[in-house]
Amino acid sequence: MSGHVSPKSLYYSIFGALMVLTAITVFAAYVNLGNLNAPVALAIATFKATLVVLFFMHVKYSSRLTKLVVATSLFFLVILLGEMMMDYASRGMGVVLPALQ
Amino acid sequence: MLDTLKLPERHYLNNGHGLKSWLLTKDHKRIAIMYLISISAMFLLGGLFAAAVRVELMTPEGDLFLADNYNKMFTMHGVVMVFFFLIPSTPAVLGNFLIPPMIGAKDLAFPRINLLSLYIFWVGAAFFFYALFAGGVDTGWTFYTPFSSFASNTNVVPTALGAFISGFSSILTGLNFIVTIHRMRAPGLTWFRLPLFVWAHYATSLIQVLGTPVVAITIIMVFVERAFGFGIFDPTRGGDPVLFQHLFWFYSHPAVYIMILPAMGVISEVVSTFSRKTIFGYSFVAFSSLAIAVFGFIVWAHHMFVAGISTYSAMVFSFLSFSVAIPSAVKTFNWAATLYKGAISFETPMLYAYGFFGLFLIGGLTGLFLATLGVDVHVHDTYFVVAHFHYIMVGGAIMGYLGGLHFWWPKLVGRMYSEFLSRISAILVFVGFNLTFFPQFILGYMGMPRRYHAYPDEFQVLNIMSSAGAGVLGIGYLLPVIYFLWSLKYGEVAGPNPWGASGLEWQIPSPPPTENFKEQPVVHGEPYEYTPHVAREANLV
Amino acid sequence: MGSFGIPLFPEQASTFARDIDALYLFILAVSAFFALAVSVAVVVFGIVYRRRHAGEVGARIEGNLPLELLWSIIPTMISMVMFGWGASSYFHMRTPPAEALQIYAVGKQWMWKFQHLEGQREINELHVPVNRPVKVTITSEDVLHSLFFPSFRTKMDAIPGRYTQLWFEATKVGEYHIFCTEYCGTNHSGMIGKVVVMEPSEYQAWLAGGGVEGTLVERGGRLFQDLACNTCHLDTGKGRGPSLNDIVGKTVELADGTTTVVDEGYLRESIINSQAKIVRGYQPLMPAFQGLVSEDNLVALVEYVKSLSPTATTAAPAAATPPAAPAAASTNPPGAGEKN
Amino acid sequence: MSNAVAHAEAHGHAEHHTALQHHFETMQQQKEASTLGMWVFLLTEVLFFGGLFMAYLLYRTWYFEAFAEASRTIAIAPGAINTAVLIGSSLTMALGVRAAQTNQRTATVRWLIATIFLGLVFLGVKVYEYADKFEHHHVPGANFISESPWAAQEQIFFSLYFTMTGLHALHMIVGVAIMSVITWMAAKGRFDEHYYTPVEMAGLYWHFVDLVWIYLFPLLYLVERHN
Repeated sequence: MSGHVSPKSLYYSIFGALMVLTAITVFAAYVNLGNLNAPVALAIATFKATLVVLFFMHVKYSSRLTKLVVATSLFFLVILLGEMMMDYASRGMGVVLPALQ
Repeated sequence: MLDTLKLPERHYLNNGHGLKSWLLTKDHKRIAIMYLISISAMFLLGGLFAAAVRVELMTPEGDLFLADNYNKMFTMHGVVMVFFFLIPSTPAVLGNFLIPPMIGAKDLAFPRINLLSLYIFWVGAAFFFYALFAGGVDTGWTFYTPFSSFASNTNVVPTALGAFISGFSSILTGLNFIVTIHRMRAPGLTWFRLPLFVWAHYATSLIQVLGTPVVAITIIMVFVERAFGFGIFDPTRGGDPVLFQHLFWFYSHPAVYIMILPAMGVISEVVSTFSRKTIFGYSFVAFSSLAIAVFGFIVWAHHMFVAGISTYSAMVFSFLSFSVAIPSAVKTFNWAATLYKGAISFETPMLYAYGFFGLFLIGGLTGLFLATLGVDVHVHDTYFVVAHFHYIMVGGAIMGYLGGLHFWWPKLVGRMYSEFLSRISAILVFVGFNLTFFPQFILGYMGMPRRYHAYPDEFQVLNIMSSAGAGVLGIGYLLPVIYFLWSLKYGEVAGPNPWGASGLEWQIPSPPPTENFKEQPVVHGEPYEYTPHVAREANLV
Repeated sequence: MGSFGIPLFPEQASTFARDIDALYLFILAVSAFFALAVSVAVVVFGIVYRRRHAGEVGARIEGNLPLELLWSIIPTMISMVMFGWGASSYFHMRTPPAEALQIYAVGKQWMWKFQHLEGQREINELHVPVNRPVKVTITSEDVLHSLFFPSFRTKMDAIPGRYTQLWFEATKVGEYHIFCTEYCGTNHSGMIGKVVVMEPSEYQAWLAGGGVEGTLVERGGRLFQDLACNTCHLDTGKGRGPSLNDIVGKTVELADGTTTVVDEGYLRESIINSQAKIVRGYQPLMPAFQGLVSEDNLVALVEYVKSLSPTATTAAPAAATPPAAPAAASTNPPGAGEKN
Repeated sequence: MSNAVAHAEAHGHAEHHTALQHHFETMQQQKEASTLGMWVFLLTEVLFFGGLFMAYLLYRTWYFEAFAEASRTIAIAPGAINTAVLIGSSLTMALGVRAAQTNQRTATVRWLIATIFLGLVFLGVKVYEYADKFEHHHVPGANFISESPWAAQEQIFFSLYFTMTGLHALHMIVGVAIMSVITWMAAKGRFDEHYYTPVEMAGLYWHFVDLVWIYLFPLLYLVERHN
């Protein structure tokens, strides 16, 4: 009846990984990667987040419906961020269809 | 032969008396009744504000109210109607009452959270009433910054917090429905045997759960801006008022689908029952509800075509906005096809369904004008838009809600209402509505802007027609209060299935016992089974 | 055009009006057809298949796939036609022709202030020549407003902190409404006015009256001296600020490596929020004039700087982009993720 | 959809657990319902914070220098310590849930108290950081003082900083409150290997709050640290 019980060792290794990744994030911030600084920081954060979601929150062993709920929330977050940035990014761009003039 | 039917001795209404048994109830049916009373009161209040607006607009000079007071009238009309009546109407009353019996469950998944949702709704309404008695608010129900964040000196914060709190009531109802529909269906009740009313509420709950948090955080940003002087949308510090509009409409467009989808669910049930025929294209109607819920989230910037968004993104949003129109069209065609070769009778719920057809058709089709870029530039923020969304919200959502109320009233209280008076009210509402809002399309294309309390003289004739129509509409809405209250004591006993309908909720006594089903029902057949033995002549008039 | 005394359309007084009214009638026709078709069907079915005897039950019809596809695809195609026509007219409305007459509009709580290049300043009234494209650059001093010419079928919001623009070409002499259509407070319904379309000769006579303080460019020049801009912005470019000669319409290299096109929005932003886009090779020394220069004077300064670039047309087609986004708009390469 | 009735026979003795509510058929159905409900709630939280991240994304693209300048004025050490503290509290939370699953009451209580303690440490560091901001007049509004040329846009950064970390801290406070109630129930022995749902739900909420901080830390503290 009880859900999936993960071994203690798994939790400690995930904890270790998260601490190391935090250190890497801080270290990476001090290295000048030009345009890549932000994507790198976000990539590390997303990787840490995935670790927490899959192992600490047991989504790896959960039902398909739980995975669907997680995917839905990310999908609509991407819609929110993506469509708005589509507007702001294309502001200075004039119009894509000059041919219609 | 009708008097052989007697009310069941024990049912959810007389199972426990006194205020405590109601205020601490965990029974979804009692919570639905309390929601019915609360939102009817708010509908009456909103209607009074609307009456004030219509009386003011009879004269071009706008001499009844000062400009400030008129601005407060239309703002509070908007806030009360949107946040405190339309969003909760069909889901919180009919959805709360009917989803458990329709899927064969004893109650919703989280009864305590359901009661909490009602209390949160009351707290939100209390915040609004505080703002009302402290002098009202004049920002429009849209709270656009920078006017709402630093230029308005009325009670913006209490009203915004009222809307913020009532948003959580909507989230909790949505969450409750999603878990109930997923986890508590009776054995044998697969997704494709669910009544379309349940499908529509599942899609509505998705929107409630996905959209409401974004407007909640937007209201928090306006709150911190006003209360602490932060500068998120403040143009003098580099903030962007258009960002507020993006975040606001990300919720507020799907919110109009929260209002119309439950009404569509009601119409599917009513049309099928009163033409004694299974719904035409069941899976298409069901998936149309989901399609409306999902597409509703990608189209919001058609509210902002002239707000300074980039030309390129305006074109993308205009293209996507047409994708939302298609599922609504498919649903309407399927309802019409359901009537073909049916055995149609015109009791009041069916009259409201016909009224819904007439008004929702016009409302939906005028949406095409607003999705088309060229026309929208001209008619944006004019009375054309006011007429469009009233045709959808009042013509669609309220006709659906009233139709549902008339259809399931016997199940709610176990007694019938006066058929003659209710038909009169259905016709009055339809006629009054058209007389009120159709002239506004013409006013809109003539260029009369929204939220004007004084207007040039050439618009006066149409405005007087509109105000006259509002009077008729008001009477049409007051009639049901009379005969519904009258039916509580003197209505003839309805029995479990007065309309010969085919849902699980019609197989339990009316009013139903607290635990809905004596033993767990098992579902075998298809949802809309109208074999002759189901159409019980005894009850059909 | 009216029917039994109630007007149904506003005057068709601009080149857009005919096209937009035609599009409106097309959609009206399509909507009327579908509305009537379904209403008639619903009523006829209601009568023909009304219940004859009590126990009657409808026919067992589950659905019909071809029919479903039919009434999904046809509405989709029709709406694509509406989209295409609407988009092309929208695009036409949002790209002003190069030789348009430039007018500045400043929305302020409950009045419209218009400024002509020749120096005239009008409140709630706008005189324009007939049959000549007019480009109105709009901004607001306080809250959101929206400049609406119903007879010209065009509208654009006035947003504090940035320039937006609309254009029209009046085709009929006469007086038409100006409305504010974005709710802006107490006297929102009083923020209305008249646009007076005049014959070119009459317009020149009206212009001859001339602004009392001279043309916009002259007023801008005086402000340029008074605010001591010339102490840093020397013609040679050797001063603390870059030279302002002949820069409008050109792309300029910024300190953070990106480039931007010099247009009205960039000029306004560089005065109001001077640190936003510093030209390469110069220090961020220029104070921000936010709150020190009113919108009306800002417009004069921008016109003055534009007058220093005789070669550039005010809005070359290629650079006919709507003015850069708000006060400190990002013109970095577009992209969804953060950039640097 | 598994037929809920048949499934119950397989767990005869678990049928009438004291914690089974009247409207559920089996404990399994009740647990699945609670889990789905919690995840849908977390979905609303994702979109709730999503609105703030949208504002952050836009203003960072527009005013990158102001964000970099303002972010440099915030000390990294407290932020980094807080991140470590929160990841630690996620570990203790996960171990607490595991202890509840395996019916070790004292271990559950011990781990939950550790989680509450780490949560309070996090809030303490937050109070220290906010006090530091008040000192430096970095709170946006009337008395905001900054000599940098981007003073106005820095106010937007700090507005977002206070709104995001303030909302996150509020969620921490609510989390600590819920955790205390759960710990008290665990101490009373209300949970066993058949019914530990409240502990698991509190765990999901806590991990989510940690998740939000995992994103807040780089976005607010490390905008541009290299010279």
